[in-house]
Amino acid sequence: MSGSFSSARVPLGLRILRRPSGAVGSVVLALVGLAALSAEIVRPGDPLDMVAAPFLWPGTESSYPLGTDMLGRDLAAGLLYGARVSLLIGVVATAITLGIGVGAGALAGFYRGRLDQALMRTTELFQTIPPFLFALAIVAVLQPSLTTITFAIGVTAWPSLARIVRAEVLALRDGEMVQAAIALGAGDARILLLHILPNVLGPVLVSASILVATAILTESSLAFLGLGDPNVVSWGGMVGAGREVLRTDWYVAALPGLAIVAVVLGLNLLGDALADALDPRRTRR
Amino acid sequence: MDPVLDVDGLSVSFPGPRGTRLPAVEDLGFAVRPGETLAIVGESGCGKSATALALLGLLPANAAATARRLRIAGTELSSADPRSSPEIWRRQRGGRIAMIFQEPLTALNPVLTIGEQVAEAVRAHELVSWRTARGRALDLLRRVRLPSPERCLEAYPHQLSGGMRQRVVIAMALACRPAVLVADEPTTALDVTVQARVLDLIGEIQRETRAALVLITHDLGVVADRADRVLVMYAGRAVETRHARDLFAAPAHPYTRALLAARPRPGWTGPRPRLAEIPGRVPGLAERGAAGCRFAPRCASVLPDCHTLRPGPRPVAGGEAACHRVAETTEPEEPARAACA
Amino acid sequence: MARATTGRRFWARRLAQMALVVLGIGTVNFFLLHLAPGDAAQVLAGESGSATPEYLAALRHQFGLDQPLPVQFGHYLLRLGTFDLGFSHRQGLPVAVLILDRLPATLLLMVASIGLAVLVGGALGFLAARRAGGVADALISSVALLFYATPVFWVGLMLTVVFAVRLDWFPVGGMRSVEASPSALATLLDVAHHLVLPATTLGLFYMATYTRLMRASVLDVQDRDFVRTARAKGLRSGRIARRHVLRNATLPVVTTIGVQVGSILGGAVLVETVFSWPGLGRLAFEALFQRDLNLLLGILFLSSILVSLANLAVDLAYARLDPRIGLQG
Amino acid sequence: MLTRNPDYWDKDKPYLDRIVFRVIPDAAARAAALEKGEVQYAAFSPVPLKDAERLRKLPTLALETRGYEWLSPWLFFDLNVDEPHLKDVRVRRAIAHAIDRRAIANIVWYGFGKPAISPVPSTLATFHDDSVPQYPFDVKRAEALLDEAGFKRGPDGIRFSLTHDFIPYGDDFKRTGEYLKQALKRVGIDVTIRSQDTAAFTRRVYGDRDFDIASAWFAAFSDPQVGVTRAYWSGWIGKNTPWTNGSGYRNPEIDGLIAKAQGEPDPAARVAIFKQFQQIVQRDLPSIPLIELRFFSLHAANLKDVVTRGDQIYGSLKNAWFDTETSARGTDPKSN
Repeated sequence: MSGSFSSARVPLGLRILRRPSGAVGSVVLALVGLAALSAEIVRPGDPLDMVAAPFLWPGTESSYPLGTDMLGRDLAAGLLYGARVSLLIGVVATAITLGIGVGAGALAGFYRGRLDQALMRTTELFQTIPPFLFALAIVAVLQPSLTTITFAIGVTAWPSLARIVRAEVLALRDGEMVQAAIALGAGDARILLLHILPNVLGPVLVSASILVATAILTESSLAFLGLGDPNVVSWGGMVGAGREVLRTDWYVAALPGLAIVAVVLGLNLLGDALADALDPRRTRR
Repeated sequence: MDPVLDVDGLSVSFPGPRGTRLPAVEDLGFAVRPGETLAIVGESGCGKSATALALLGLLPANAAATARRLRIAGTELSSADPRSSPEIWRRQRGGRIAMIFQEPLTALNPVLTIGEQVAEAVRAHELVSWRTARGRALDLLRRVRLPSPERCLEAYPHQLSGGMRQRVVIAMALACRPAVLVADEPTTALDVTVQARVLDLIGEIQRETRAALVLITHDLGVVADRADRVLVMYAGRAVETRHARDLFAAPAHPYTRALLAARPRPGWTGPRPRLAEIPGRVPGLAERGAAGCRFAPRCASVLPDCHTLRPGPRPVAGGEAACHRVAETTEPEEPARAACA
Repeated sequence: MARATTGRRFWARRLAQMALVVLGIGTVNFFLLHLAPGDAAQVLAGESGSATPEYLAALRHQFGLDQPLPVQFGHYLLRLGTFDLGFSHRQGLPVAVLILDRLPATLLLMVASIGLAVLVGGALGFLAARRAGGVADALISSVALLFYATPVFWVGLMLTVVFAVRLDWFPVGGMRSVEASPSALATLLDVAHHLVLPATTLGLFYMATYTRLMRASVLDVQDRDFVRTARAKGLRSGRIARRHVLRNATLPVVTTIGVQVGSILGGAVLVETVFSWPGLGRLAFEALFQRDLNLLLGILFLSSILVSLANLAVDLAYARLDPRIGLQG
Repeated sequence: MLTRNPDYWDKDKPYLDRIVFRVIPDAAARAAALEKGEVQYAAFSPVPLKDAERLRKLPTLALETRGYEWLSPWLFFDLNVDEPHLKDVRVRRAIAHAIDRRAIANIVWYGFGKPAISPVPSTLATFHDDSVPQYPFDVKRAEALLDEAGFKRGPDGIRFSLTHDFIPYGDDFKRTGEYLKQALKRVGIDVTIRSQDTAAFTRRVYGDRDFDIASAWFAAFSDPQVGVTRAYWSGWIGKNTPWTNGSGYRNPEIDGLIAKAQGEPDPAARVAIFKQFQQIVQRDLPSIPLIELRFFSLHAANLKDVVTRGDQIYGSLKNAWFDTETSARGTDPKSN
């Protein structure tokens, strides 16, 4: 019936920006990235410094537009430097997850047989332990610090990704493209890296943005339970600290809470746009 | 006996780039009497499926359908857009006019039993209990000659073969003895051996119920065997509507002639002729200018007027054809032999 | 022609699989906790003001913590086999008793929150799909996304402040109110009354997943051929939506429930903390900080069984819902 | 749940019919429960300090600070005297000068505390000696002492680095740690805060002694010998016995004084001993007293005589009673 309007392949970036969720998501993330980068310029010095009277409400004093917390620390500085830490934790933890998840998934899917069984049993094992409880245990055991938190989040979030990657690799593995490559005498590693993985990039990219979002949420939950890194300002830590004064000065916990919501929302929107843009069935102009 | 399906000026359009509308079907008119079979034939993309769906109001949401006249089984429909009077259209569907789809593998709901899906068709239009409806369903399954119908009632679609599923679809279409049957390439997805038996079944049912049958197909062999009258479509327009015998004997429109010439001759013993092709390709939805005859760019006997003046339908033996050349010559082509198997 | 019968092989495979996973859990937990400095005796001594070294040594001996690691691990695996989860020296009760005491609360919370998430989320997703592209769709999708992006504890605190304190519609925390309720029904209502806020908090977070999932699933099913066949039969739109679209759209939702049981138990720690709900999540968190090895392992052990059972239930439900899937396992 | 014992020896007491103990692990939830009247009595600073100020203003609630004198808790920093820098008393004194105790009392602890000058809290009036060496908040003096001790500021402005382990009993102590980090940063000492759970903390401070500065609070109780001397007696060092001598302070003279006080019957002589004890420990400063903690309890405005007996907050609630008349009139004259 209606012919499809297959025009030239529009670059991925443009296709994302064309979608409303992609545009909004990218703008939000760009702002957060900017905040993280400009922290030194906008608010030089240590965000943990007690620079003013405590419990200054936002907007009451010009030099501290976002007010101060219970120890007189500038919330604006906290948010800026916090952006850096939260994004750092989110991205590095996700990198770890991608490393393990894609690795395990690809190997399981490609080699099948006993290796697949072994990897899948481990995936199942990790999936039956509640991820947050597992991360909690790791951080409490290894003493909370930036590295232990990032490691804990990264190590407990990979099973679902491994399953997705395995499914994709399984599908590709028997496709003609791979058979052709084998026929040309390409070694396993070459096939895996050059042929299969690039095609798995789509779904991995989509789940990557969701993973970063989840990592940031997990970090804030750990901080809420008192397992945040005390030497570093992070949004999760600020919300955890703000909890004590929630009834009287709710802005202390609200502002970093909103920042978390913004980033996670932005990442999810970007994830949706990516999924949409990369989905072969719905290639639109 | 006046026609049970009477359509005039039927047009269907789809959204195009930057808010424009693209014509899939343009100003189509035809009528079918009870018991008669009209075959709508044309290359894929000529709008025959859109026409079929328009008759039942099953076009996708973004499609727009209009018609000067649309009378189905005695009901005069005010507009071709089902949303204008949803309840009337709903009562039509399955009740007075029913459809048989092309893809039996996906046409049935995988999680419901065959019995439920057929009985459902009965209960959609008749206030009967489930038990009665199941009884009717069993009869229908027998009617379409399904092996062991009792077990089929309880079976799920994935447990039946393609041919058996198509019979179930036919059973569902027959549920309320519709006056008009629309079959959209009912056998294309089946293998050849099953095709003939399914088409025989449809023909048998049609004779028994005196239903009018609109048979959508691109298979000229099927048309020759089964159709009383034929409507040839090209790029959304009717180019020729004739009695089947006259069409095969003396195709009036150059496109029809080209279509017939493009068929292999199984009985031919001489040197194997190179199959005749039609140069160029069917214009996409976006490339269909309003002026002139759509086939002009590919027509072997094109005239200057063909590019500018849209040819109206002109009377020809046993029907009409929309071509400027029709007025002058209707000399017959070499005699058409009986259609292939 | 009836569906494949439930093979005994299926059950054998699943039980073997569960045993293997549970054994893996035991190993991981055991060594994880032995990495941690300090042990239960240390904690007990710490909290009781002060303790002489001799008292500490006695405690350690009593807890069996002074034996070499492999021996402790051997004991542990042996007991695991006989479902004896060991003794929680901290609480002075066998672990199994402690867990069974707190299990109903957590199960109630999880069932309520998953139920809420699936029903409300599913309904909203269905609605959004039916009005795809419209205002309702945009609204529902963004609200769902908002809750998906909001920290669970934050939602909990907000709900407490607004609904428990300001509006006084719901109790602030706990599972039962102080006055002993006379009849069973009153107790039931009382617990339900306490359950509303925690279940909503946990439910809202997961509702977003089901809204998005159901919406995508309905959109996909809506374009399928058999839906068009149903319309061609002249069925009423309500019937088409229920019998044809919804039945098929729920299939992917069911599988997601299985996967999420693990993460919901994790979420329970946060919700149980904010609402002081006497469940396993909170108990696990406390056990962690009190180095109550046996108790924590018991809980993680139980959670792995819970997850495996949930996955099994999901497989069975899926087989019933979708006839194409036999029980080859 | 405790129900009234009809044949209690102290006739027609207790007045209350029933006492139900509810376990609410989360501070914010406790505050909400008190505010809604679901709970009528909670002790040992049950709600976040900031909430306490708000709750005390409510007509239905009263905040009570009496009842903890018997406990006399004080918050202090233990300095590990075996640590290379903290070995030098000048560094320890510099750190004392760098800390503003008023800021800790009023900002970090929202006024629920009083700057402390001696490990023997002022609530132990007879033994408390306010003539001990003082270390007022004086950043310049601190910097001078650090220079004198030979720890000049490096190119990045840092003299040396220390770690701080705060006692893991909640956010108040974490904030105190965060304050210490900033305070010492001003005088060029870079502090890294480490957080862990109770088991790890006690083992690290009192067992392995793998720490630089640790915070803790002890209850002095009614006599220094009960609650204070344990922090300074060398016998406990490194025995992994929690809440004892964390700093590792070894002073035979102090050990001698402690032993003497144990055998001394004459009260006046014991007071003299402990005054001398305070002079010495404040001179050597192995641990820095910060503030005398002011715990509080919250109870329904119409719940009377909660704390009456000698053992104060630990006392049984046999005297407590609900004053239904005044609460009916809503105004309660003596709510403190």
